[in-house]
Amino acid sequence: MAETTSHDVVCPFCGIGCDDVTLTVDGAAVTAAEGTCGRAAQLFARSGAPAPSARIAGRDVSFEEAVAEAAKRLGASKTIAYAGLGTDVDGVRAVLKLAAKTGGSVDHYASEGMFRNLASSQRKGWVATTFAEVRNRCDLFVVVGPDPSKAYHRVYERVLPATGRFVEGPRRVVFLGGAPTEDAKSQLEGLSVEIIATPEGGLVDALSQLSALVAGSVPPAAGPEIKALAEALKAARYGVLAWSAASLDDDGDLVIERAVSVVDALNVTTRAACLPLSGKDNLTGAYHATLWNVGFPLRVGFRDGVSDHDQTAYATANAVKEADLVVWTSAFRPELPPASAAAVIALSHPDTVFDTEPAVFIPVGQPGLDHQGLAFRADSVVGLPLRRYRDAGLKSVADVVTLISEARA
Amino acid sequence: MSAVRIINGRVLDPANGESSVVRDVVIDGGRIVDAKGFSGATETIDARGGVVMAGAIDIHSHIAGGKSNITRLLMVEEQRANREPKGDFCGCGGGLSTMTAHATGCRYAEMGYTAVFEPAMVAANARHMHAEMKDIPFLDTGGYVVLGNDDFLLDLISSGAGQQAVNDYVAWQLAATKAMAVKIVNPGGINAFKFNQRKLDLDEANPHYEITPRTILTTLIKAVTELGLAHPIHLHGCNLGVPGNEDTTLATIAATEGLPLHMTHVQFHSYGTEGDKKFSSGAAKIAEAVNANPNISIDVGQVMFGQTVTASADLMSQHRNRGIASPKRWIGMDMEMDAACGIVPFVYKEKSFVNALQWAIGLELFLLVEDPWRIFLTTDHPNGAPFTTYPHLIRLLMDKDFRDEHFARLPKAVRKHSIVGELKREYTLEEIAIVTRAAPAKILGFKDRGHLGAGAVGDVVIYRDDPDREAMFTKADYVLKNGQVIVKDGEIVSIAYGQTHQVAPDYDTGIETKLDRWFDEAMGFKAKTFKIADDEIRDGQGAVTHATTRSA
Amino acid sequence: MILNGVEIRDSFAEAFPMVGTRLIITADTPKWAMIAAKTMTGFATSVIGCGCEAGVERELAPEDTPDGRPGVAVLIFAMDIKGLKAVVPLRIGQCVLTSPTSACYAGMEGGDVVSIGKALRYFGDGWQIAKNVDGRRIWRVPVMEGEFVCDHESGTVSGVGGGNILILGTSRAETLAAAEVAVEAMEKVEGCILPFPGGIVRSGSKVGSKYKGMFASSNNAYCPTLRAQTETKLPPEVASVQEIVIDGVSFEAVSACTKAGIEALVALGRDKGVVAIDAGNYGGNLGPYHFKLREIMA
Amino acid sequence: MTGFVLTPRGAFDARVDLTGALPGASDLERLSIGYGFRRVALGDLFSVSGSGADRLTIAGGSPLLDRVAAGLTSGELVVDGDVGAELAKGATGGSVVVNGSAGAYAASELAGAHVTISGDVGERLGAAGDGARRGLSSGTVVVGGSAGLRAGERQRGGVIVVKGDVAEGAATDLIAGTFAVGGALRGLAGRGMKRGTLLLRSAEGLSSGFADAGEHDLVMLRVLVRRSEALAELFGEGLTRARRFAGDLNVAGKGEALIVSA
Repeated sequence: MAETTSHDVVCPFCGIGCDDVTLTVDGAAVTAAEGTCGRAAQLFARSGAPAPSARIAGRDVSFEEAVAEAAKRLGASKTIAYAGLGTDVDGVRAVLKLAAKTGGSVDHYASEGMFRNLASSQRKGWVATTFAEVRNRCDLFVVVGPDPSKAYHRVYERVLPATGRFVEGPRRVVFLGGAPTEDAKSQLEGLSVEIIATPEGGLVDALSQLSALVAGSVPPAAGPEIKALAEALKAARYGVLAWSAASLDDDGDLVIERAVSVVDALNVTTRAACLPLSGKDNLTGAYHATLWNVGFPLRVGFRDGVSDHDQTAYATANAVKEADLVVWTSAFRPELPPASAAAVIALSHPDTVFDTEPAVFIPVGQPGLDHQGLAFRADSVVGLPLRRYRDAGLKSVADVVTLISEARA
Repeated sequence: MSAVRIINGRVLDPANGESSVVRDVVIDGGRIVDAKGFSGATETIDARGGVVMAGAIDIHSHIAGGKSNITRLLMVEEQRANREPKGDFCGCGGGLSTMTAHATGCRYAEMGYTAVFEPAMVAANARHMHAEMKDIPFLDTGGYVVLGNDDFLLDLISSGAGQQAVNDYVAWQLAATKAMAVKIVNPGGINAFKFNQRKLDLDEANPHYEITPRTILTTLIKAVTELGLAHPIHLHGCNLGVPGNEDTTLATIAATEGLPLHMTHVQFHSYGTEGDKKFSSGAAKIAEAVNANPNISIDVGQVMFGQTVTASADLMSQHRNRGIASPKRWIGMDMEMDAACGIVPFVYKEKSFVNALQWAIGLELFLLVEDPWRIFLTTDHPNGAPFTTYPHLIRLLMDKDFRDEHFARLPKAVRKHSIVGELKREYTLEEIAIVTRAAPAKILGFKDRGHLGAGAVGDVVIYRDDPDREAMFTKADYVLKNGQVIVKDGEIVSIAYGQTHQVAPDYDTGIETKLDRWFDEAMGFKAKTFKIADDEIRDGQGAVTHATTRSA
Repeated sequence: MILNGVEIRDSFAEAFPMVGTRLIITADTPKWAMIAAKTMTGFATSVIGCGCEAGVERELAPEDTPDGRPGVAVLIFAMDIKGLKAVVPLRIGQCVLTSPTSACYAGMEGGDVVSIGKALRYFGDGWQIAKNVDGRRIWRVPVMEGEFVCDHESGTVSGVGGGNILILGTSRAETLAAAEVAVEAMEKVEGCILPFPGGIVRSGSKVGSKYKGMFASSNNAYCPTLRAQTETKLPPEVASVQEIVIDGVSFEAVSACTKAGIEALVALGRDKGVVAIDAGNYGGNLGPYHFKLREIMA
Repeated sequence: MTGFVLTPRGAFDARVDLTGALPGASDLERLSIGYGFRRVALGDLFSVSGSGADRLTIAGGSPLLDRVAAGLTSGELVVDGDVGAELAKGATGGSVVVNGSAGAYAASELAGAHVTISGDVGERLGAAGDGARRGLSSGTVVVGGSAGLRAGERQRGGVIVVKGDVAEGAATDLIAGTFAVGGALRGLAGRGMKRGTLLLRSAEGLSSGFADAGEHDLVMLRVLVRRSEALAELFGEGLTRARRFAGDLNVAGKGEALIVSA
């Protein structure tokens, strides 16, 4: 088969949704061109070796046998944890449908950060914004906590080009309680970049002070830098507080809640918004599809066909403790299922190297490479169309799950 | 699919001038055929004592998209309290004002609705909305793309690019988002709020673009008229919910200069400032203007008492309303140089002067607008109330005693300020068939929906002719979707999926060069990524593209 | 009926419904509890001119108060709940909040409620603190001395106002002395207060006046100096009359208090100058509560 | 009257959701309860004996028993042994006694009941659950042992008493109410406190947003120990003085931590 090169390919991995990837496909082999961020290039790249066979307990079997075994195990299990969920929207829909039939919990493996966001957004709400708004309006961009570009490589390039349509003068970027990486610094060249350090574990307090200051109080411990930042935010035309919830620590929910209240207070007199980033491997799509199909934002449990939501009990980390079967889906990358005593059915990336061989392994295709599909960008609003660029004989998660579901009867 | 013959029913088909004619209705191959000439139906449904109507169509109900998901997120208590029980056709959803896709389809179908349109499809979120609509069973759907606050358009208008360029852009957006019509929400106001403007009246200039809502509105009215869209501009006007907005609404009607305009949830735009509370009904004035201007159609956005959640692209208004959120939480979002959204949970209280008067204003509009072909039965689901209150609303319109009984419960001050008690009109069954079927089909340009003539799709409903009209319209005896029985005795009995309706008027591809540059520079991604491909709608199956004057 | 030479007239006291509440005022010392209590029940002899009738009900030992400090129970009555709601926070605010070391608690539950901290907390200017314990809410209002603590609100009771006895005596000195003895006995009855100065009202009045706007006026039938000019209720040997007015939380309480007073007077007897015991009424048409002296003593 | 007694038929091999198993519930044996991801009749897991509507005893607890006494409105529920998550969540009345330990979210969103747990509790005692703005709002919970992370998070009223130690983040974002600790705090206590009172033995472990306001004789303390048996038991009936710390000043909070010396 001749080598084909596709341009403007949409990258589905981190959630920033870059759509300028160039892919060269030769048979099953894939190379992503220079210019794509390193992480994406690595994740897109495929050796061209044929896809591995499906396996039962490490033994190569036919696809049909593996599907039948998976169906059999589903029937024999009491407590199933559907985990991973690294798949496109159709894959998520299929998993939800199956879980409704078998019973079990459903969660995305990278949802921890998202639930830190929900601690504020679900409880009190927030004013948020999207990439294009930031790109054109934001005159003061405050990075809360660790530099998000560690997870979202090209975030500044995407949302903070040197000029913005409605921004007068140079944009200011302030890192509060974190510092830009070297790569981030180069993306931010030409912008005014400041760092406000906070003591170890002091981010919550710093944001508390900031929140009190913008709302008109003067906390005694607030230092001059925080006071100046409060004044700058009040004077900004469109201030944005951004964070990567997954890279915050266990107090991340408190950090976020305070950042949200800073924005809330600012919007009384000027405009401001949050840019909460969380969205690796279509986490955002899994969240959306679960909401519109089930009514809850992930971490749902199905019991006799009726769904329920519990952010603690149905979190993967807790669910696997109780489960006798884990159904793991990871189509974007060779992510490993969580260690547990439960048997594992792995619908996984073909390159996955397991620590512990799963009971059933079925290799699946990657959305946006092996099949088309829908993923969501990390700012929640924009859907990313993922296309098919090769045929390596790999089925989508949706197809495999549907077949397993049909085989149950 | 086998043919079905419905016998002995009283057929109510205002589109074809049939009111209460006892005749057979035959559906074959998913479409209605001439009953007289057809033989060989394998299934017969005896509709004796029943009324046969076309499937109902809701032209304005927020059933899908990012803002619907935010309502679900914010109303987790409601979700927990309303779980779909296990059943053969269970999608395990739930909710009431925040129904899941599955529950939305079920609840609409049980009432005899077979087509529902999402009136606020923010272009940036269109792909999400379509994915979600795919999961709504039973219903034909479609979205109205929200324009009029998008920076590209405002730039186009303010830079004097001309009507033709606007027309091309509108056509491009309709095609790119697979939309059925164009919606404007608070023209220019959502955009102005991003520049920290808190209020924008019809003739007030946007702080950045220096163009007024009037200019935006008239330019887009011209665009859809010249593109030949069946559905006129679907307008959520300026100053939603602001006392005194009746003047803005009247000025907006005058601004159309005779061109067609659909004004949505007009109840929220019919407020005066009389009385001690500086809040009064403007319904009489608005109805008079609607009666006098045949180019205007409205839907009401009736308010019903109880918990709901308000979801709107109008962040300017919703930010204003955040203080009255109940439960106390709300979400706002600026979206992609395109629009915004604001979600505010709310409880309409019978004892509240303002809420009770809102209820009365809605009914006044229903009863004072004379032409049933130009008024539509909506609660602006979920903003005024969940759509499941429609049967109650129908009874309020059809049954004066029932209406008076409810009116009597309102606070005295409200009764003093409303003429609902004096209005004698009772809607006839035929008028209900018009406002829920024939007229919606007409305003959307459907030739094969909303009626029971030969060639129409086989979306047919049989209601038991119950003098309690609320009971009658709550659960249909039979609902057929494309000839398939989906509801029997008010219960779902089989699953079917509808189609997605869209228009695709032709445009000068020159606009694409501009848009490519706009996306690369302003949006930071590619126009071709933004555009939704045909195969993304219902997996490439089930899209219907309607003809326009300037068709592709 | 004649007991120990004292005539118990066939008369009755005619009383009216009033709404009342009990408050418990505590302080670091009994002295300051009593000062606060006396001050807050001062100028509260008659609803006609004071808006309420109030008085000290009894002193409380530390173990009987909500904070374990010495305390005083007071009762306050008004003609209706609206009147009581107006007067209670006003009096606490002016006289208890201001009084050193004081605290103020609800002395009864049930019925309609009157505000204590609910109204007074605003003195705290945002620094006030509510504490809910055991289903009850107290307020802490910062003051220069420390904190003023009070309950959120107090319950009320439908009480009886205007119970009374008239003591007809042989001389001014003997009649007053007898009245003082009666007061001492009556003060021991729980649930009652005697709102007038020292429990005694020498200007017991009749309803109405020849002057417009006067609600009460000289009770000429009992005024010894007028016996030649007006119809009199006084036998020739009576030279002076004192009245004791009783407000109580119930008919029974007022009845018991009346009885205690009469018994004390009867014990003194004709020898100590007590000629007769009478009661004030308006013919039975105005007030629903009738305290028939002979029935009480029967 | 002894009330109903539920005796486990054997060990549980999945989480049991006891929602609805309350004193006064009719036909307990046939009550549908969650068992793992199935529903079963309560009678499948427990034998039911005794009678009487006012009291229900679970004779044999387990950390797998979730939502015990959740939503209780009246009557008494006693557990001999441990319970799992969400003990007495949202209960508005009645009393709950656990002779053992409880899991996460014990007394979460409690709104009037009295809960006593003799052992330890997991994280977020009396806290707000998913999506809820407010934690325990009225009623009392007394923990004999120690409490896990973020005890009293978003507490809105009522009284929480922990006789033992409390893990990090106690009283986080506490809105109002009284939270007493007999043992030690493990740090970051009272962060984001808006109002409310912490009654502590030591200021060690308070978050940095608290400032010393000096020693005071507070009449309020006398009232607290007289109105709350639990507080009297912990601090003695003679309580009159405390050192007051105000906080969390970083959020312009008006809460306080009162340090009661032993």
